[in-house]
Amino acid sequence: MNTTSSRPGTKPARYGMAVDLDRCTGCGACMIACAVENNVAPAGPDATPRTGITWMRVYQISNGAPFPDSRAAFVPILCQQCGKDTPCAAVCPQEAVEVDPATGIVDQMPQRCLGCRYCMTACPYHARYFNWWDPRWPPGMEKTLNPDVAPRMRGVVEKCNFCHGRLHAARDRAAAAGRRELLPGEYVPACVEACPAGAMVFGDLDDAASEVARLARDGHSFRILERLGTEPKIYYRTARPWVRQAATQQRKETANA
Amino acid sequence: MGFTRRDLLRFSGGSAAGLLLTPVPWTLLHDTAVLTENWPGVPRPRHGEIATRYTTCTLCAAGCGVRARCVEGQPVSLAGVAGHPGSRGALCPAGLAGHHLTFCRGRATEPLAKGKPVGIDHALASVSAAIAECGSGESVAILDARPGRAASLVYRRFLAGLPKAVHCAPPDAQPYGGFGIDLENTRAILSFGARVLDGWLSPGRVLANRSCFQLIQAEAAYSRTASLADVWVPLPPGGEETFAAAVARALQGDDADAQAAHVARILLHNQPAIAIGGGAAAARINQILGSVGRPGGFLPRRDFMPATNIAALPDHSIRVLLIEEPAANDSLPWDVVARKLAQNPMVVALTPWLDGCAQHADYVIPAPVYLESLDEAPTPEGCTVAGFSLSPALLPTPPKLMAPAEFILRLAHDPSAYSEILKQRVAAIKKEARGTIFTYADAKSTRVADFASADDLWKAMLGGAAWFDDPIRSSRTESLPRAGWSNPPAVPSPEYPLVLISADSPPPHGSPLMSKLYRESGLRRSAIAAAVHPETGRAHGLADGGRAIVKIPGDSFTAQVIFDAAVMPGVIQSAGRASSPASIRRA
Amino acid sequence: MLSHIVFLGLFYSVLAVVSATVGLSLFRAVQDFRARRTEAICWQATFPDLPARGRVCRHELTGEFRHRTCDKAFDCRECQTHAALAARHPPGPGEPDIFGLNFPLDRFYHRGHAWAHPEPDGTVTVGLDALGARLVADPEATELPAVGAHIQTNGAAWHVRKRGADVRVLSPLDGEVVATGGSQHGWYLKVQPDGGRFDARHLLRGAEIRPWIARETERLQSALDPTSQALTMADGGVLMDDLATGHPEADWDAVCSEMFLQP
Amino acid sequence: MPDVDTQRMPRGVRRSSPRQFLLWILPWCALLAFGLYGAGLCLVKGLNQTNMDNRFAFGLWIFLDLTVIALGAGAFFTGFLLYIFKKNELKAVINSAVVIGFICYSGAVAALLVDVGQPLRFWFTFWHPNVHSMLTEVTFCISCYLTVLFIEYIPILLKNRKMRQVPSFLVFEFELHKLMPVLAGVGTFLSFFHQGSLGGLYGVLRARPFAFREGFAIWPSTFFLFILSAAAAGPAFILLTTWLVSKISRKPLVRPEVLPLLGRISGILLLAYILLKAIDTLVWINSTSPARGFAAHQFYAWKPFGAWILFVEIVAFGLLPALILLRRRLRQSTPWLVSAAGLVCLGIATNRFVLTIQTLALPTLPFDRFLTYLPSWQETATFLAVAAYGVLVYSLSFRYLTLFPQEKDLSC
Repeated sequence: MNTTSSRPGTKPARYGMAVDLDRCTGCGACMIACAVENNVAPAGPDATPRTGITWMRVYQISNGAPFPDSRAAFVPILCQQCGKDTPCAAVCPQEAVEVDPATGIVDQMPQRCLGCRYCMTACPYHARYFNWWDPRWPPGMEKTLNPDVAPRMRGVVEKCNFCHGRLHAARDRAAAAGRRELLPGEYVPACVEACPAGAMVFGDLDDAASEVARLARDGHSFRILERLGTEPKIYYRTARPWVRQAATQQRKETANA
Repeated sequence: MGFTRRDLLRFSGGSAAGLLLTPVPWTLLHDTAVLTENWPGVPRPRHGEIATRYTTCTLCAAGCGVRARCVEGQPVSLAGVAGHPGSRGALCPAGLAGHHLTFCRGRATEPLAKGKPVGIDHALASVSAAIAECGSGESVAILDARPGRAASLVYRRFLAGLPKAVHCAPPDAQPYGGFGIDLENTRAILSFGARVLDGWLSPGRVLANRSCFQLIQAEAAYSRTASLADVWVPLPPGGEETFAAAVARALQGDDADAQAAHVARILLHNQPAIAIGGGAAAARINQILGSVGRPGGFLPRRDFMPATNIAALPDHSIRVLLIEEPAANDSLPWDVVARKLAQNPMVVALTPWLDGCAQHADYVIPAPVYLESLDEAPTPEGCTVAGFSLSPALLPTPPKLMAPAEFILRLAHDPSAYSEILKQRVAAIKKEARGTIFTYADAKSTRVADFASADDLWKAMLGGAAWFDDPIRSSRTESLPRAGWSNPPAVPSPEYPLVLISADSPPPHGSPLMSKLYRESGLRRSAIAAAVHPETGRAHGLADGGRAIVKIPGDSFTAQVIFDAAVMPGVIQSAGRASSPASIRRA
Repeated sequence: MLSHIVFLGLFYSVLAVVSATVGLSLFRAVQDFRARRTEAICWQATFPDLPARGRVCRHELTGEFRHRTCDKAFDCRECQTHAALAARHPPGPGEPDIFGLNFPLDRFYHRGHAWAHPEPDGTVTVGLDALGARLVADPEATELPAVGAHIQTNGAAWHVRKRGADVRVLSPLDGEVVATGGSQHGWYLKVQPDGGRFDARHLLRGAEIRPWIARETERLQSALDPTSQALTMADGGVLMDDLATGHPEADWDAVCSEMFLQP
Repeated sequence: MPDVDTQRMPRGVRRSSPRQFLLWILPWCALLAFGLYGAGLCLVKGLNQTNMDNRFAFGLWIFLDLTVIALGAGAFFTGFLLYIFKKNELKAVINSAVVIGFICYSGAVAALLVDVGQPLRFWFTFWHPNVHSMLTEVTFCISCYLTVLFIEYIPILLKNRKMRQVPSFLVFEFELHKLMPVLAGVGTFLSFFHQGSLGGLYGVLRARPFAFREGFAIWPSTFFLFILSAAAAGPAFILLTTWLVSKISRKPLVRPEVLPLLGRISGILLLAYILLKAIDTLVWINSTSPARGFAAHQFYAWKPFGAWILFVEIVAFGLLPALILLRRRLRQSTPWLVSAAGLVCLGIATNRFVLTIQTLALPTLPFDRFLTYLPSWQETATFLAVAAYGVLVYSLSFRYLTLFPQEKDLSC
């Protein structure tokens, strides 16, 4: 059942992330690092904001006040790695989605995906993306593909997996060094590494000593759509009340697109 | 007896049943599975020897250290260099995607004369001829994208040999002249439209200190910085001077309007404080705050190589202009440049791109992009000490491409290669024996003096290293340059009832991946998006999301209208455009 | 894991049931072939498709029931009801002339308009009754079984083709064809009944014939002209010798399918 | 000269002339061809041909599948009543019901094959199924039931005038027919399951508060509601089609008492369904949805899907037709009967629409927007192709097979 990632010998962990919304300036470095790391193809000319693939996507939110009192904040949304009744894993008809008990990472297996997109309807964070097109790179640019990650074919679903390739690499390094467990910071997803504001912290939520666990406990921390009860593992943190409100409370207004 | 339909039925039925017993259907299934797994057209990433190499980013003036992960020599991902004193281990989005530039469309691949391919020698010849023909009162100018480099020295040396020549820089280059900003100790920043949180100085350094300073953003545009600043002072377009004066009065205890007073209070309570951007306005306030030459303020450094602000040149004075393509997010307002050109001028663009200044050029000399050739990064913008680092090439230089410095050397009939010039620069550093070398690979700092020879230093720097000078205690008293250029305030008129102002820079020229991500996430509005306050929009008969035609004196463009209640009424916010009066109507 | 077993078990057993059903019916079909039950089964399968009016019980004709639809596919040999009624009051003698049609009383009549006449030599002569003969008078083609062929009650005895209508005449008995005649002889087949004896319980005789023919003429009438409801012949109108030429407008295929119990 | 066409039609029934028939099917063939072209584009070029996207991951096709399968439920439910409950009056429509069922299911399956991103992997679900997924249940049941329907279709096919001349066919038909109750039973079982799991499909989306429902065991309430609603819609749809066909072919097909009977069955089930649906909705508004941090009224705050849609679904297209169908007098009058049946079908369609489309249109992230989606022409064409396919198969079946045994009796 379990994928290769849960090997005997490696100490189980529950990887999670803490994002400081007060530090994020919405520069988008995380998105680019993510796409570079995971071999996301540049979209074709007719791709739209809703058909493109952005495992990591930064949303701009506003306090809704008009000029001159407007304020903005940026919320990076990636797969929230739900830990309980993971919505997407439950619905996949052919076990193309697996929650790795050794890491808590929700993994998508494109080579088994049928492309029914049921998981996408199940995901409340819209963190799953479908390959509407054949992946195409400008001539020569496929040379820049990351060898640790296989590009996905058309017609399958994909999403953030906390840079699985990096986890494997880190494990191999640790094994080579004869260690059973990874050192803190030895395994970090590309987005966290790339954030120039240091707004993202990654680590083992079960390790009480870890920075991420500390931030998760922080009074300013919250999770998005927490009440759905799916135990997401991405924590957001802000000292600005309006940001927290905008990110957690359903809007009342009836206006729409 | 003949072969009846019934026999046919029997036969087909039988064979169908029989087929199921053969392995055929099962192999077929298996093969389809295999097919879908190696879907035709999906490239396989190259596997091979993986190496880490180091270089320095030259895409902007920040000069961040770069760690490149290479497969068989080909960079597959870039990252910052931990502990880098200038960049604090950070890279901006453009820097992260720098290794894609090579594959971008719209590159200049061979010398062009009026759009037609020509040999490089022919280009050289005709440029020299044009220079020779320069009449009296007409000058030859090189627009140096980033003065203070070894390349700049090459330019100066070449220009020195000419009767009338000028080494100039884009209007917003060298905003702080020979000063750096002691950001680490600054407690408050009053910014007149500087993109403090959006690419100012080196992002890593700014964001690392963000929690330590109060940010007051004074500008008309609801820019990213404005939207995130601690205080946003929405000035009417061109209102910097007035507001600065008010703040100045408030700082000196005279009465001023509430907003200015509030800002002044913040500045006074969060010392040391500085003001940036906004030309004279900022300079005045800095003077009052005494922020020049003290910790937490502007600190002078060595190696300042002043270049003339092109905006300051007399009009119609340039006969031959050689332009070095400025970095993606520095704007080169062409109208400012055009004003300076004499009749039938010759404009030579030394650029990797066809869509930048090449559009206005008679000759295009294709330049390699970042990572394609050995390059240099001068003192990072706003750094309090002089600095220098090499940007070793990680990719082969494509044929027919020529670094701007190389071209000027050829033009000057100077046999030495650009690399030698760089080597001399390094040698000079070794000779002066000041400062430290930060080597990227081991994140160690070594005194320059401790290097055995200039060659060792050269080797070290080729392997990825940055030199930083020692701080100086100077008694330089000259005040700050009037940073940037404040073009005349755009005043609305009956014909142009609105004001077009630039918000953030548009998605930078570069990686197709980056442009895709920005487009899809809507993080950066494209240059053709025009944001207006809903009321303003309705008043001009616009519809949210609709298309509109924006007219400005002497130009017009179609834009996609975005209603944004955060935008100041009466203005049109569009990315990367010079401020100007404008009118808008539904397309 | 358990859920796997339950779920897959459930659905693969469903598949098993389905395929078993199909397999079983195929198997049975083959069995029927072996046992030469084909003809009988064809009739069994055909009978329910006959219009209700074509399936009335002979005892409804004679008025013993107001309404009764035959549930034995006209094989009264297996019908207790018939046995009982026939025992109580066997049909009296009728008269041969019915609406000017001749129905000799020494013959037994099948609902499909074939008659059977036992000969002294133990064989049985089979022919078309007066009504049937008029329906397919001088046919385009007649296809008789080869001598030695075996025919079954309610199976096809022989085929006649008339004005585009393919008619198969139902056999009144089981037996082996010993000689073949044709319309010109007045009889079609001579049959050696199985087991030597001729069982005529399922055939109409004597007084049963008249009400039956009365009903048949009604059906014929409605088949010839679905619009009219008038029963012109029941009250003594005489049928012409060749109905087909007499009713050029009628859909002869439909008429024959109605009268020869051929859906 | 007897023409080949009539030689293939059932005896004793009148059908339109070949010319007329040709004129009737030609447009449908054209539509089918056009639709197949659209579907082909989606298969060859990929789903970028549709207007679906990462946010509207399901679109027109899923709506089509759910609706069509609900309407096709008549096949199983009629069979169920006929073979298991021995409601012999339904013999009059069972053939037609089977054909309709077959059309609906095969059409739905075809649409699904176009809908998935990697159609070549359709069999993966059988290879490594995730038995906890409702979609797995659906896939298994539907594929099984389609087989059953096909087998149920065979006898009707073999009873064709030409076919039946082959004795072996007739014998097989006869033997198969004897076992039909078994198949009906299996079919019923399967149908109950997949109709249910189609409901479960959305009911289990715990992270989509608009669709999520509490339930019993592994099944959310929508599971049971779908079974009931499908059982109610099936007969209504058969009623509708039968009436339509006899209108188009201008002849009585079933005895006058049959349609009201269908209506009555539908009415009873519908009433039961509506009551349960109302209860379910109340529970959802007052407990399920708030418990997950969503006040139900928010869902209806987004135009155009106001609370009116709830009213339309439950009252106008639910309660109303149910009451009509339950009143004998109204049932006896064809206009009432037919329009009520029409309303029932509309109600089912609305219900499926709300579940499939509205669920996806509504935002879940607090800072997200309401989404709109319009199918592309390729999607619509594929949709129409299924419809055209249905009409064609039914027309041919009606012309050459005996779909309404009583027709012959009634024709004289």
